Amino acid sequence: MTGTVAPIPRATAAQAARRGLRRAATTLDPLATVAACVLLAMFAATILARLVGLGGSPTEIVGTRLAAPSLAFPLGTDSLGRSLVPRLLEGIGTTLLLSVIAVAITAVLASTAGIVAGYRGGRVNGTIMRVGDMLYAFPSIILAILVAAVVGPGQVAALASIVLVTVPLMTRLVAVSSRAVADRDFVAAAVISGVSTPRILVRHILRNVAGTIAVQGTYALSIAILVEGGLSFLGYGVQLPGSSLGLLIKEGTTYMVKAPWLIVAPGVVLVIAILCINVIGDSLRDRLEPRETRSLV
Amino acid sequence: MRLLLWLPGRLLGALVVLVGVSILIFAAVRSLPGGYADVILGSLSSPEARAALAEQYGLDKSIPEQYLLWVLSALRGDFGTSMVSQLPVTDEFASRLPLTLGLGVIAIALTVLIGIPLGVYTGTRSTGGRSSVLGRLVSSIGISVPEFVLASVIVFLFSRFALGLRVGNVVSPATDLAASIPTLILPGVVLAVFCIASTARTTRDAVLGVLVEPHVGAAVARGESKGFIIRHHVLRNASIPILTLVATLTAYLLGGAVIVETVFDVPGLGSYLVQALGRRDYAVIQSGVLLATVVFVVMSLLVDVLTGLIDPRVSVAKKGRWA
Amino acid sequence: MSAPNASAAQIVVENAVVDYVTPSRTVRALDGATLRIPAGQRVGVVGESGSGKSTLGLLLGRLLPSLATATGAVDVAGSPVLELTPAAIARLRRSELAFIAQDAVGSLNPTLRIGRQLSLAMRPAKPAPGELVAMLERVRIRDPERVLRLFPHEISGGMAQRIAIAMAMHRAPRILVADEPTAALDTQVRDEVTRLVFELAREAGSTVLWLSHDLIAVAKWCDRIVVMYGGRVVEDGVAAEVIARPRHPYTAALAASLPARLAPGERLPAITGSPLVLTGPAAGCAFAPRCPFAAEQCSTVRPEPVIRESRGILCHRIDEIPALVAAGATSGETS
Amino acid sequence: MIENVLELDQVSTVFRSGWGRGRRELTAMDDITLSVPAGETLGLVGESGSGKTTTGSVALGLRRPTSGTVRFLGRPFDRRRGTAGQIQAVFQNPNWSLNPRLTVGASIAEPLSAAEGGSLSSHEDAVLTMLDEVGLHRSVAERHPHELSGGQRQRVAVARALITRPRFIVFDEAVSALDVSVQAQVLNLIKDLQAQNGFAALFISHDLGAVRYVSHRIAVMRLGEIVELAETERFYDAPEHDYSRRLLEGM
Repeated sequence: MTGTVAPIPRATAAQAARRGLRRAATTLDPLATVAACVLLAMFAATILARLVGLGGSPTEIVGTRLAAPSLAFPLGTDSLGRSLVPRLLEGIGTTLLLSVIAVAITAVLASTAGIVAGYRGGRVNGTIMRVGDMLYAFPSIILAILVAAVVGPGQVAALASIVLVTVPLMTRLVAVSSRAVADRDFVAAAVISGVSTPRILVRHILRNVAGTIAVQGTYALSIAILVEGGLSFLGYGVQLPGSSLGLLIKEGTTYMVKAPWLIVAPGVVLVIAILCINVIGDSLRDRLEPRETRSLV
Repeated sequence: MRLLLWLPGRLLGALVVLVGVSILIFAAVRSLPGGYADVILGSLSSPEARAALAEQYGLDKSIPEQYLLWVLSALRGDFGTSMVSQLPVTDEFASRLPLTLGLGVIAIALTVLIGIPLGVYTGTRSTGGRSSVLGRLVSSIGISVPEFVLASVIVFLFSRFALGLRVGNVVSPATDLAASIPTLILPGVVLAVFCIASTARTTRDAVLGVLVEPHVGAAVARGESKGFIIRHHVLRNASIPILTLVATLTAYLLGGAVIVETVFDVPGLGSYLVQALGRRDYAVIQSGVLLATVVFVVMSLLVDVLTGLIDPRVSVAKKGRWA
Repeated sequence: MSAPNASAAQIVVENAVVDYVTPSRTVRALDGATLRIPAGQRVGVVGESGSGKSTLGLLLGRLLPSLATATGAVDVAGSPVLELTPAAIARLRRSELAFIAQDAVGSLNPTLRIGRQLSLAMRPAKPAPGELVAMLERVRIRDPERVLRLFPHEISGGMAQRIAIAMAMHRAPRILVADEPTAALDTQVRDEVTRLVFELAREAGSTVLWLSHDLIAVAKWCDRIVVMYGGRVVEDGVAAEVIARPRHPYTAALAASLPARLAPGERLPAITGSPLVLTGPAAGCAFAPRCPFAAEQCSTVRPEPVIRESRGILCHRIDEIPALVAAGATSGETS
Repeated sequence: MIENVLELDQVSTVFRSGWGRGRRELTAMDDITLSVPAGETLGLVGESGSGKTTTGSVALGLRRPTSGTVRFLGRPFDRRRGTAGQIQAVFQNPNWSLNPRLTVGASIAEPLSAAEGGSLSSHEDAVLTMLDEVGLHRSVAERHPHELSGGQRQRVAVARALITRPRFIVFDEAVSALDVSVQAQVLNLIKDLQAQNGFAALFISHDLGAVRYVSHRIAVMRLGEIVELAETERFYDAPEHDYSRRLLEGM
C-alpha cells in the first residue's frame, strides 16, 4: 500500500498565525464584521473614559440643567447639569461589563450542566432539564423583579437576574448538542479505550459543542443587555449615582418633553449594541452551526 | 388514542414543574427581608393581625407544613391580602386582568397575523445575496429594540404631536370594549413588535428547515407546484417551533406588560406588580409571579398536546420536555 | 458517447457540466457527461461517491439544489430541460418523469398518513374508492387498509420504499430514475424491491435509469451499464458483457475488487487511492492518478470516447492495455 | 489448544420499555455462546434488528448483558479492571469515527495515552509508526479529519484501534459506508494487520462478501439467536440453515 496523501510541510508558527487571522476574518460575514467593529469601539470608548477621562467627569456639574446639545456638551446636560457624554460612556461600560460578567457565569454554568446532561442522558438529563423548565417558567422581567425583591435592587440583582434568565435555554441547547456529539463513534471509541469521563467531556464533548456555546453566549449577551436595561429602567437594577444605559433611559423619560435628547443618545446606543450582538450571533450561527442550504423550492 | 399514551406522563411532568416553581417562589418569599407576616400583612400590621396570620398559616409549624398550608390556601383561591389596599389579592387582580388581557390579545393577534406570514414569505423566498442580508437586518432590528425604549419613544411622539391616538386615559375592556381598543392599541403594538420580529425569524428558520427535508424534494420531483408544496408539505411540518414560540411569547406577555404598562400608564397587572415591588406589597408579588408561571406551565402543556397532534413522531421519538 | 443502440433517443445528455458552488469552494460533479438513452431501455448507472451519477439523475428533472450551476444540453422526452420555465419543468416532472430516492422514509411527509399522501400525490384527480388500496396491492403490501392509516415512522424502510414506488409508478411515467433505492434495505428486502421496480417499469413501458454502486444487481437487472468516474461516462455497453469482460481500467478494477466474486484464499486486488473530488475540469483522464496503466498523456490530455466492440470507452490507452496486461503489468494494488 | 481471547457464554440481553399494558420486551441476544481465539476473525452477519450490533457492544463491554458471562482472556469481563487498551473498536461511519476538533495524530494517540498515561503529543513515535502500518503518509498526523477522504479516515480509525496492540478488536460495519474500491483497501489492511499483530476480531457486517473475505468462521444471527456458526468455506459451500441459504442467495 502506498501513502495516499501527499506530504505537507510542517506549518511554521508564522503560517499558523496567519491562518488563525484569516479564519477569524472569514468566520464573520461583512455585516457582522461591521457589527463587531462597532462593539469594539464602544468598549474602547468606555475603557478610555475610565482610564484617561475621555469626555470629562461623569459626576461633575458643569453646565446649566437640561442644556440642549452644543459644542461644549455634544449630547446636552442632564437634570443636574452634568454632561451626558461621560455619563453615557460610563453607562455603556456598566451595562456591557455587567452583561459580559453575567453571561460568562451563565456560560460556565450552562455548559457544565448541559454537557453533563447531554452526555449522561437518562435521569441526570431529566433532572437538569426539569430544573431548567422551572426557571424557564418565569418571564424574564418577572424573574428579575422577584430577584430584586429578594436581594434588594442593585448590580447584584441585575447580575443574578441575567444569569437566571439566560441559564435555562442555554443549558437545554448545549445539552441537545452534547447528546448528538455523545452518540458519535469517536466518543464510544474513547470510552472503549478507557479514557476518563472528565477527559471525554472536555476533549470530545466540550470541544465539539463550543460552537453552540459561542452562538448561544452571543444571544445571551443581547438578552443580558435587555434584562439589565429593563430592570434599571424600572429602578431595580443599577442605582444612582451609578450609570447604566437602562438608568439613563429612565432619566430620559422623566424629561422627555423638555429634553428629548436625554433619551435619544442612550436609547440609540442601547439599540445599536443589541443589534450588533444579534447580527454577530446570526453570523456565528450560520458559520458554526451550518444548515444545508439546498432548497429546491 | 395515541395522545392517551403519553398525556398522563406530560401532566405529571407539568405538575412536577409547578410544584418546583411554587417551592422556588415560597423559598424566595420566605427569604424576603421582613419575614412572612410582613409579606402578607405589611410591616405596619397590628399584633392581633399577625397572631391571626400565624395561626392561619401555622407560622409556628415546620417549613414543609407551612408550604403545604400555603399551597392549600392558594388552591382555595386565597392569595392573601394586599398590604396597601387591604383588599384580597384576587380582587385586585380581577380588576386589572382585563386590561392586561386586552393588551395580550392585541399583541398575539398582530404576531399571528403579521409575524407568521412574514416569516413564511421570507423563508420561501430566501435565496441569499443582498435581499437576505436586508431581511436579516430588519428582523434583527425588531428584536433589538427593547420595549422600554420603543414605548418611551412612542409615548413621546404621540403625546407631543397630534397623531390621532392618545396616550393615557386607558379604558378597560371590561367596562367598554369598543372604547378600550383605541386606548390599548399603542401599548399593544409596542408589546407586539418583539413578538412579531421573533416569530418571523423563527418561522423563516422553520420553513427553511422543512424546505431542505427530503420529502419536500420528493414532492418537487413529482412536479407539484410551489404553492401546493408549501400548503401541504411545509406549513404543517414547520408549525411546531412556531407554535412553541407563540405559546412561549403568550406566556411571557405578563413580563412584557410590566414595562409597557408602566410606560403607558396602563393600570393592568404588569404595572401593578412593579408598584407592588416599590411598596413592598409582597403578597401581590408572590401571587403575580405564581400566576405568570402557572400560565407558562399551562401553555407548555397545551403546546405539547398540539405538537403531539401535529407530528405523530413526537410521542414516539422525542420523549418530550417533561416525559 | 453514443449508445450501443442509438435509435431515437428519449434522453439526451450532451456534454453536461454541473458545479456545486459554495462560498468556500466549488465542486465539479459532472465534467462533460454525455449519454443517449432510447425509450424502454433499462440502464444501470454505476459509480462511486463523486462519480456524478446522482447529479446526472437529478439533472434529468432539473432537481439540482440552488447552489448548483448546470451547462450543456439535456433533452428529456423532447423537452430541453435546462431551458424550460418553472411551470413547464413541473409539467415535465409530473407527466414524464418519476424519481425514487434512497431514503424512502424521508421521502414521505412525516406528519401525514400514508393514505393522505397518496391521494395528495394523485391530485388533481380524486382517488376512486378502493383505488388507494389497489395502488398498495400493486406493490405487494399486505393489509393495505391498515397501512393507509399509518404514519411514515410506523412502517419499515422496505414498506416505505414500496409506497414511494407506488407513488412514482401510478402515473405510468415514461422515465423512472431510481437512485440507490435499495442501498438502505436488508439483503432480502432489497431483492424483492428491485424485482418490483423492474416489473412495474416493464408493465408501464418505462425507461429505467438505475443508479447504483452494486455491479452485481446491475448485471442481473439492466440491459445496459453506464460506468461513471469523475463526472464522465468511462464505459458504456451491454450490462452482462461489460461486467463479464470490462475494458476500461476502472471498470476492470471495480469488478475485481468485489470480495463476493473472489475465490477462497485469493487476495482482493484493490484500487489505490480514493475516488477524486474535482474542483474544476479534469486536465486529463480523471482516473489517471489511480490507474495502473496511466501514461503521460493520461494526466494531461482529456480523453474522448471511442467505440470498441460496440461499447463506448473513455481511455487513451484502450488498445494498448491488452498487451500491457499480457506483459505482466499488474492491475490493482502496488504494494 | 488455542487460547480464546473472548468468550460469550449463554449471554442474553433483553431490552425493556414502557410500563403497564404498554410494556414491551425485546430479546436482542438470546442465549448467545461464541468464542474468538487469538489471530482469528469471527464474522457476524445478520439483517438489521438481528442483534448483531448489541452483540458487538456486549463484547466491547459497553453494555451489560441481562444474563450470562462474558470472559476476556479467560477472566470475567470487568471494564474497570485493566482492559484499557486491550480491547478496541472500529465503527461504521467514517464521518463520525474521528473527533473533528482533534488532529489525526492526537486521535490516534488517545488510546495509548489513556492506557499508559502521558499527554496526547508525547506518543508521537508510536503514532508515526501506526501511520506507516496503515499506509498513510506521516504528514497526515497534523491534519484534521475533514481534510481526509472517507477511506483515509477509516484507516486512521484502524490505526487508533491498533496503537495499544489490543488483543481483541470489534469491527462494526467498518467498511460498509466506503466505496467499493476503497472498501477493498481497508479489508486488505485489516487482514494484513491481523497477520502481523495476531489480534482476535469480531467482524460485524451485513455484507456477506466482505465477511467471507476477512473471517475464519462465520456466525449468522437472526432475531437474537445464532442460527448457524461454521467455518467460512463450509458455510459458503454448504450452508445448513434455511435462513443462511436465503442470505447467500441475496449476495
